[in-house]
Amino acid sequence: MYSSEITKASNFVQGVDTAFLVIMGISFLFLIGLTVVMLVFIFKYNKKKNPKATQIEGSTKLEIIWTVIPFLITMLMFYYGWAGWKPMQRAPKDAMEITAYGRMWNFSFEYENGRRTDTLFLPKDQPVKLNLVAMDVLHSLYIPAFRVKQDMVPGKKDNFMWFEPQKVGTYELFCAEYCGLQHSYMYTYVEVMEDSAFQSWITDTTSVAASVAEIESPAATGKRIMQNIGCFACHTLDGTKLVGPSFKGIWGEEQTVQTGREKRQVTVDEDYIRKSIYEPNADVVDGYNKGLMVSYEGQLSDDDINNIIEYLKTVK
Amino acid sequence: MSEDKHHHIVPYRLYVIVLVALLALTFASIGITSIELGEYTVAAALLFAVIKSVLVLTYFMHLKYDKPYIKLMVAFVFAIFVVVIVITFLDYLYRV
Amino acid sequence: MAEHQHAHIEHPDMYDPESSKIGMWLFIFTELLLFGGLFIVYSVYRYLNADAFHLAAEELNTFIGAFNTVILLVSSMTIAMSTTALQKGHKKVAIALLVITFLIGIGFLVNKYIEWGVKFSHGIWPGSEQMLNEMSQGEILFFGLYFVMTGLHALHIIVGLIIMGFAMRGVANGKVNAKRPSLLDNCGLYWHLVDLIWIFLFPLFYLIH
Amino acid sequence: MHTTNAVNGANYLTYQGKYKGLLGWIFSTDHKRIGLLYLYSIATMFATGVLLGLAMKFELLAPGKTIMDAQTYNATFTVHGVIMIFMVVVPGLPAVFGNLMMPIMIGAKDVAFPKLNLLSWWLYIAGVVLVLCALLFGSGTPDTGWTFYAPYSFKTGTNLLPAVFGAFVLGFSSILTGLNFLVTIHRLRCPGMKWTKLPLFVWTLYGTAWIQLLATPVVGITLVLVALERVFGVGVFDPALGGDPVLYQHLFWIYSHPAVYIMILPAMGAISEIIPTFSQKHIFGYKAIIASTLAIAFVGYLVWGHHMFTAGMSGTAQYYFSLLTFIVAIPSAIKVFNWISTMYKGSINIQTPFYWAVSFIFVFMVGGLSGLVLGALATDIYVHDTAFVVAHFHYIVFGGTGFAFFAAMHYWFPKIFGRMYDKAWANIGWLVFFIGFLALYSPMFYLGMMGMPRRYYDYLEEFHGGNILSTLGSWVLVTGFIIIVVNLVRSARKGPPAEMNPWHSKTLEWTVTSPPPVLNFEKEPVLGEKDGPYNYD
Repeated sequence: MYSSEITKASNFVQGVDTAFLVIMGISFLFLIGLTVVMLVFIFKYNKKKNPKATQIEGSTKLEIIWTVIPFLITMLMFYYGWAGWKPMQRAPKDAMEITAYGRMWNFSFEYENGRRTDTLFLPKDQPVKLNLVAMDVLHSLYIPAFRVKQDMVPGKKDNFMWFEPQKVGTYELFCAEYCGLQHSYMYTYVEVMEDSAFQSWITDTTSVAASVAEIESPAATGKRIMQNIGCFACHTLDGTKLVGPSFKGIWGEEQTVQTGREKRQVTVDEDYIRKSIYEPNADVVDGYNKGLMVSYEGQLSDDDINNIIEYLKTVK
Repeated sequence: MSEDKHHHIVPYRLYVIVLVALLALTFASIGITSIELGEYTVAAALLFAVIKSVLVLTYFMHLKYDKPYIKLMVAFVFAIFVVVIVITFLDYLYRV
Repeated sequence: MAEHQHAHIEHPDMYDPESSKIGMWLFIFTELLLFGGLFIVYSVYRYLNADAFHLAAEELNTFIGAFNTVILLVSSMTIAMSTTALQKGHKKVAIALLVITFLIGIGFLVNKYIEWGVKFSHGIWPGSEQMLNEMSQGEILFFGLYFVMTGLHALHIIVGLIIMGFAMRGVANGKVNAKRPSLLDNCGLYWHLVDLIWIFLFPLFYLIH
Repeated sequence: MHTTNAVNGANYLTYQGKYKGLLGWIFSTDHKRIGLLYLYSIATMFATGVLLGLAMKFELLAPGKTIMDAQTYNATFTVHGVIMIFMVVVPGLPAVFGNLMMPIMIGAKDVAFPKLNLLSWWLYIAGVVLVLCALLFGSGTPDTGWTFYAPYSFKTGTNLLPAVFGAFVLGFSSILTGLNFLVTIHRLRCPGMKWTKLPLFVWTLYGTAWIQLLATPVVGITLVLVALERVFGVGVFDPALGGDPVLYQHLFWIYSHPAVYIMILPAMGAISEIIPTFSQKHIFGYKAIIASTLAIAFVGYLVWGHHMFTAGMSGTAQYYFSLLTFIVAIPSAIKVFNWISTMYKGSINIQTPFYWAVSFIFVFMVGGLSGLVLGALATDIYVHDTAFVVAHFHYIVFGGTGFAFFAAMHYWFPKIFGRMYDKAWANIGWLVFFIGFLALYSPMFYLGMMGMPRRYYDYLEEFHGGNILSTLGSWVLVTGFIIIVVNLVRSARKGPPAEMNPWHSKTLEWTVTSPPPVLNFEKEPVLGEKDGPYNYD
């Protein structure tokens, strides 16, 4: 119930919080009631006060009562749980579609006009359908303020979640399904804006992109691409060892890599970088594990990679 | 526990009859699956397999001569397995 | 394994055929559920990839499958007869029937070996280049399951043969006799279980196409 | 025959069999000795698991790195889970107290297959060793979580195979124990011990054994498939080859949900023994408790999907699983009502086991009621995979099974060792442990409600407060644990000799000497019409 009074941030909040209220309310009632009864019995029928026990073997009537009543109560709880969940199942037809990619260990979002970001920007009061795509292993997209969560399953088609943001603000977005080393760092933010602000943001991008192309150097473009697809979740810029080797001073350096079963020396050049992005498991730097990085073939164009190479040259 | 067990001795002849029945069913299932039945092929093949397994259970595995609670256990285990499959398919059959 | 357990040295008076029979049945239940898990996987993937399974099943040789089914059914009968023989006190007949069963079991394995060998020579084995390059996902799943399920079944045949070996020795030296037939009975039950599983494997892999 | 002479007068702890010393223990087929072997091995694994848990809590004391890096943390919670689930709570009560007490409670000399029983223990040890191999050798400790979810479990570079294989062997050990108990309960009850006179602990073991038998093989084959996937790439769960990771979860939970009932049913059974004994009163609703035990065992087998409400199942399946989950809650509630009613008009003798039993009822209620939040669809979507779930299952598995284990330990201790523990220290240990437990896990409910996902090595500043309290709780809990263990270990050797029936109970194990003789009974017991496990007068 994530400070429900403050962040009634989506159309599902009401239903989910009602279910919480009903279930937890009844639960607390039972917990306190039964605990008190138990304590009273222990106190009242203590050996000192009641040296002789009265033998009672049971009562069919009572058994029936305390089977039927809990049954009715649980059915009530089930109903509220179901009612709050039902609307999550079908997205409205006019929903804005955004594709959400989850990979070890970041999220990225692709809008209908092709714009990609690593923060989820959304217009207020507009139904949004997120098509969920997992690139490598299971992830789970979780926005507490919206009360939504859905696993991203690799290979699963038509996997989606939807919601309608109802309050302007910045909210947290977590990965809730354990996905390896940097799982706890796989989070980002949802930025809900007024519709007008959103419209200018999303249309602005094309012009920004155009001007960026003129003003921005290839290296800066490379860095932006790498940020958006999440390279820095595993590769640092300051020489610290994470999942993959750091990018610091990598250009032109001699590296020992594992190719198949053999170890060999390579120089980090254009070919090596390109190959490492397209076939990450072909040459793995000594001391790092295979299988952790997925191929970006089809996701990054040759131009993108040229820009990335330009950027990597500058990381000293 | 020197409890005298009243082990029923099954005559050889009965086993032969069961085997003949099993073989007949095997060939019948090969026959029926080779004709085009569409969706019913799986059902037909499984039906024959179920009949065969009931024969094996009752005669070869002596269930016919065992005490009722053993029969009950066997039935229960098969039933629960079928239920588990059905429940699993509640997911797969109804996926959008 | 329950069948070895009736001779208790520390607690000598505990031979109880009923106990070992229930024990064996319970063990059979776990075996059924072990294969049950695989049958669940099979049925789900068959449902999701009906066409590919259809196609892949045609690659399998129905004749070998049918042949193996027939000999396994015969072996089930011979081992069942062997228990009858033992109860009637015909020790030699019992042993002869066991030997026949044993040989059929070996025959089944030999067939399986040939069948797998043919597949291997066509470049079909789990994770092989040919499978990954030329087959659809459904076909890969079919053959993956084919190797896992028939392989696990073959493993059970081998275990069954080992138990049968012990049973034969027991009958031969008289420790397993008309009064204490549990080992042979349980060996029979286990062998029938192997048969039972094959009764389902055969149509699922060889017949339905 | 040839052993009876040697054992006259000796109890199971002192008797000298075929082998001497340690060998006389690890090759003993006596169910009581095997029970003790399990007690020692499980206690060792439990202590290891507790240490790992403590390390995890220490790491979460503050955001950022505290004592270990992320890889170590992930490995730590994986190993903590594998040890606690497969080596401690699943075998826990059945293997220890089932072995030690069940045959005596039904008036039998031993279990049906004593050698198989010993084999189970050896398999347990083999499984433990295999899992430990995964930790110590190869390319790093497994970091998949105890659930081994596909496809991460075959992408990770860590040394998963031995761990998976170890879990398989442990499962096999559990199956054989269940098989043994089922046959024992069916065949070896003493004359007059009708099904309707069976102590409830035995009944719960019976239900548990069925689940062990029918559910464990499913996870066994699933783990085999994961192993084959890693070695040969059969493609069964690999999405790149057409496999469906959600199917893995189905198979995994077909076992692992019933496994929760493997853990909790015998715990309920032990509590059902302790409450009547200390109330000196017939258990309330004996048949209702049996019925609820069997209902839990059966329905519990069919609700696994409530672990997968966010996994992408069909809406129909979610609806069904949620509905059935609520239905399985009812028999648990019935048990609680019956326990509390048993205290009504009793003559309650408040001793250490009773403290444990009462606190069990409390934490079990909290765990069970929070389970309702997780069973309902809307609320589960919100708290699934958050700290709330961690709190819930620790309340059930640790609070439930763990508390019941300690209750049983303090209840049967005088019978097992023939000595009595220091009651004052035992009570202090309980109190400290209980407070620590509440402080450790209650904040996690709050953290989960705030939206903190589980299995997080690092967290945002807003979750700091709850984590500090939780870590402090872990220290209190461990203090309590140390007090309890020291007291019990000391008393097992130096405590004053215990009476035959210190709690004035009516079940059969209290009619033999403490510790029990080798063959349990001098003369086979016979239950008369009026006798029964709860017939106090």
